Amino acid sequence: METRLIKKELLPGLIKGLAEDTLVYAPVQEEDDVFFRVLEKDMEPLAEFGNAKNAPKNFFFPQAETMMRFMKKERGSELERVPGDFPEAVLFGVRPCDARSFVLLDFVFDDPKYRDPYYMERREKTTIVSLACVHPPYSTCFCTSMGGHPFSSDGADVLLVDMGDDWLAECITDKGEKLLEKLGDLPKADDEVLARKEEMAKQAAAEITTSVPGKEIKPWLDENFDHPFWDSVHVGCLACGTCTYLCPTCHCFDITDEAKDSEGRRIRSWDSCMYWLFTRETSGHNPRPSQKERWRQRFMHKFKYFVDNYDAIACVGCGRCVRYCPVNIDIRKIAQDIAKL
Amino acid sequence: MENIEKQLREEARKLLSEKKVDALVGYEQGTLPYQAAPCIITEPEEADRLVWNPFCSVNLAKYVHDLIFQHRESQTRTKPEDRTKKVVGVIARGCTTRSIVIHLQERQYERNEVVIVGVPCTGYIAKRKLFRALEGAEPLACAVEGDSLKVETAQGSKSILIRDILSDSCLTCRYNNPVISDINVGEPAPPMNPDGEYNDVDAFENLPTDERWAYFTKEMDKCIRCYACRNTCPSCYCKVCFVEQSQPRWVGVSVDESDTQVFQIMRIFHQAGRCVDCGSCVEVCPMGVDLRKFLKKLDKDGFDLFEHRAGESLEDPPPLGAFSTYDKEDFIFEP
Amino acid sequence: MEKNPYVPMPVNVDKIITEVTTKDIKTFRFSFVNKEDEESFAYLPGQFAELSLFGKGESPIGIASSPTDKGYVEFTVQKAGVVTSELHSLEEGTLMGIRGPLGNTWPLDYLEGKNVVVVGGGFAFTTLRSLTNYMLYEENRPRFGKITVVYGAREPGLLLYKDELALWEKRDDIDMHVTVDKGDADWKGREGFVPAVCKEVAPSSENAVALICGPPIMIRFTLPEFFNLGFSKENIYTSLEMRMKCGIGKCGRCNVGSKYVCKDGPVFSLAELDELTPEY
Amino acid sequence: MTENNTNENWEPKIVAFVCNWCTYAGADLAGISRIQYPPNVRLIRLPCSGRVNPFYVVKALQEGADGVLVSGCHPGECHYLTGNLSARRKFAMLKRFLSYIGIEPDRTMFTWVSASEGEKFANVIKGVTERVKALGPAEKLIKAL
Repeated sequence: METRLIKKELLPGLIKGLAEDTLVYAPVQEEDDVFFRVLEKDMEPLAEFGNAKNAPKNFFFPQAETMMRFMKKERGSELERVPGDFPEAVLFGVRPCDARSFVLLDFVFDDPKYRDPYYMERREKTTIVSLACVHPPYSTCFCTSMGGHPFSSDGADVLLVDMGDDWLAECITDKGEKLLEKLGDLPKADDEVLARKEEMAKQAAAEITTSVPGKEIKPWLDENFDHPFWDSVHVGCLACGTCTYLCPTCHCFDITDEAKDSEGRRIRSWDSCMYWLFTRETSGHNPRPSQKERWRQRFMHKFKYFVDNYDAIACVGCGRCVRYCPVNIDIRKIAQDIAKL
Repeated sequence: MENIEKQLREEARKLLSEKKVDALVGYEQGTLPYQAAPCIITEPEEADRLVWNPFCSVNLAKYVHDLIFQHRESQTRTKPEDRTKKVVGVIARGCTTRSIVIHLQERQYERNEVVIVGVPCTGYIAKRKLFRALEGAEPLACAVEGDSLKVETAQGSKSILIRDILSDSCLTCRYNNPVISDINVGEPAPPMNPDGEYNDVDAFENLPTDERWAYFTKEMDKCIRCYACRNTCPSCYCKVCFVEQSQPRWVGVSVDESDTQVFQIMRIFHQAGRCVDCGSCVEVCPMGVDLRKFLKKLDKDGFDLFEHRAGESLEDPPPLGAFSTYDKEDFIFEP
Repeated sequence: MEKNPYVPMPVNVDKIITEVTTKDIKTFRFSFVNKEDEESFAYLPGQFAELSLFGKGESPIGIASSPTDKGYVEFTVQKAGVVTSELHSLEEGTLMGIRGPLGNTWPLDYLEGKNVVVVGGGFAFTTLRSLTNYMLYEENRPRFGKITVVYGAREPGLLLYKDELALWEKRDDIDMHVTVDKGDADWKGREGFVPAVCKEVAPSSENAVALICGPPIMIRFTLPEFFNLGFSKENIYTSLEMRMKCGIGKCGRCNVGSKYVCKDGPVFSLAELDELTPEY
Repeated sequence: MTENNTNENWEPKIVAFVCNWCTYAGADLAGISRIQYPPNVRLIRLPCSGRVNPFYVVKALQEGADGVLVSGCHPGECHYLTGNLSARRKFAMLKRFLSYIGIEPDRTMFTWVSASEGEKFANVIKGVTERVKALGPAEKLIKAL
């Protein structure tokens, strides 16, 4: 594995430079919050921040995207065009938890039987640069409980670690290697730096004090679909989609058509298991009639169904749903409460 | 404040043990130090879960409506003569009681289906303002000390004047004491500053048209269509919202900017004469959209045109549900 | 290039048959515009496809024709939502799209060498019709044992595929029992509810598999009859319906337990359903 | 509805929601009397101005109308007695609100035209068309696919 050093003050400039001829997604400050955005001219990417409010899944799986365009013809309609040919891109400044989310999303979208062409093309053409959390930014972080680590390189092509004066860049994949070559001649990191990094990684993991049961509660979930515990989880839930929209691993979507005059498009847009309409059938029957079933679904999908199918929990412990839930429904507490049952 | 909390718990315990209510909606301590979460209790022993502090923000009238309607729905297959009423108790500050007034005016439920435990209110903390005051530091512990909030962060502790981080809605609140109630707790709270209520709107009205449009579009651009604003709003109780209707489909479900603008225009306009300025929509919005700037305009016009203030009294119906032969019509085009 | 699983294949509406007197169920016969699409649309009974009407959307519908029917594919559709209503207003000769085949099939390998009991109620007979035609096909018929069909509808006018039913009745390699809840003046056939007819017909559970599709109330009362006859949960199959969008196990809405009805279903044995959560 | 926007000979498209009993009859009278008025308006007939959901106005703007007009019976003359009085309140609020968010006030117009006012109907259409023309093509709120 190649390692390089980048002078601290040079990094934002390098990224800005990269953005001149490549599509770069990076965290930027907007009013009170940090968001991943397409880095436009004169925009300064952040290298020091907690985490972005939105999860970076948006770049591979946009909140809304046109899947195809069609034209009305004399007899019916015809497919006109399927968008594709997405540009090469760099996704800079992803926290290790969010980078790991791509590994989980790949299970769904890179399914061997049905590969999702929209997600996969963007995914393959994007180089992901993640930033290790030297000090995990929030008390709501719990990546270590979900199989992650503040220094994890899962899902990343390059991992950057803040070493004080320099960024230590670790190439994880060939894609990452190529990107670093593009950034110019960078010095290699010596063993002392690498040893120091190992030490910092241990330190960072120790700073995460929240412990959330993950696979430990799976046996309980296997047996207790009808447990009265589920009656209490959703109380207070507004049935908004904040948790699912900000979640880096939630991937449910809707497909709808829009037409105007003789043209139209088929779009896919995020949907949420928190919405009553999500499962309602034309007949009026709804398999998940109340917020109780919907909450159970959200939790079960992450902690049981996904584990059954892919042997991984569909949660990376970023804590967004905990921090931004308007009524403070806390997935950590739900897991902890289950562990006590 | 602690005293009020104690009395609240006492009243809640009494209501539940005397079976005067089937459920009681209040706030409990959240898992984060800056959160009080809505909770629903049904047993007297649970009364001690209730809290009352400046983090109690979301308008609880929404839950009253939800509980009563869920109960009604659960009885659709019960014979009419066997159906029961569910009486819901609620911890209600001024804005919450005004929302209940609106529900009652709009015949959503009967007065005897709700027991209002009125609480005087000195305002709640807008989390966005708290974070701004902390300049990005994460609050690890919060404690109210007199008129200040003492916040512990990783960088040390900080004392912030609560007045400086109160929700905008609270700062200019006209009804910080309940307008109707069955039980009252504590002494009436001193008035806030309603005189400045429309300053924001007045200033905005004086901007050039295109600047107003630019601001509107910039704010709506933040919206991610999570519908938290709609779902927390006690006045948004439609069973099927127009954004969810598909035959015909009024608004596209994607994040097309025009669709988002139309969604917000119509949701906001549905609040004409019905918005009590509780600030819940602003407080729950994960993106910080300035919804109040637009909702408050309807409030202002409602008073200006029809001398109506939403939910002020049971006798005064919502302005768009009424009319008068003498209504102003200076907007009518006469060629 | 890899095939985009979301892009429908163009088809022509060749024929529209109004199946029932209430006129809200029609059978649509499509032919593929492109030859290679027809080849890639290799399906087996039990599978479904997304019927795609640009500007309206897609609707998942079970395939009613049998793969032994060459040159076309058929779907029987009830008018209900946005897409199916539009579909019902189409004229022959319209160009539209279909996407599939999707989902699993009736357990054909498992049925091989066994007696097959087909039970259908009302409109839910479509993929069973596909299966029956498939089994009756000359080359396939020897692969299966005795075939018993119990098919019922509320009234004679609501029976689907009446001409075909008459043809089947004439054959001696299939045991047909068509019934209606209540007949009319012209009805000469059997009257009675499907569960009662099943009880009366009493197909042997010996080396037999039952495939049951129908409205929930029919299924509720039919299942006990089959348990009484000695059918085990492993030998009773049904096909689920769910709201679907993508049809390929990604969009999440037909998730039931760890399964996706679109990808892992729609056909499940009762034993498999027991493993799922009851959210369907 | 956007095809002519760049054209020098641009003509505004105006959607008019009119009540069946007064304004529509007024438009009819204008026609029978052969009174000339600009052809820019598309009438949508509704039972009553009270039937006009404010959403219709917004939706018309979203679909690309350069202007929207709502017209019903004069107050006191409603076929349903008070439909237009309810409408008046709604539209008083709506017009102010849409102006407030930055939609030009002249894009949304409200008026009363009775069945006997063929002349007035023509004048209303003239007036509205002129005002919308002065504003130029609508650009706000329009949905592009």
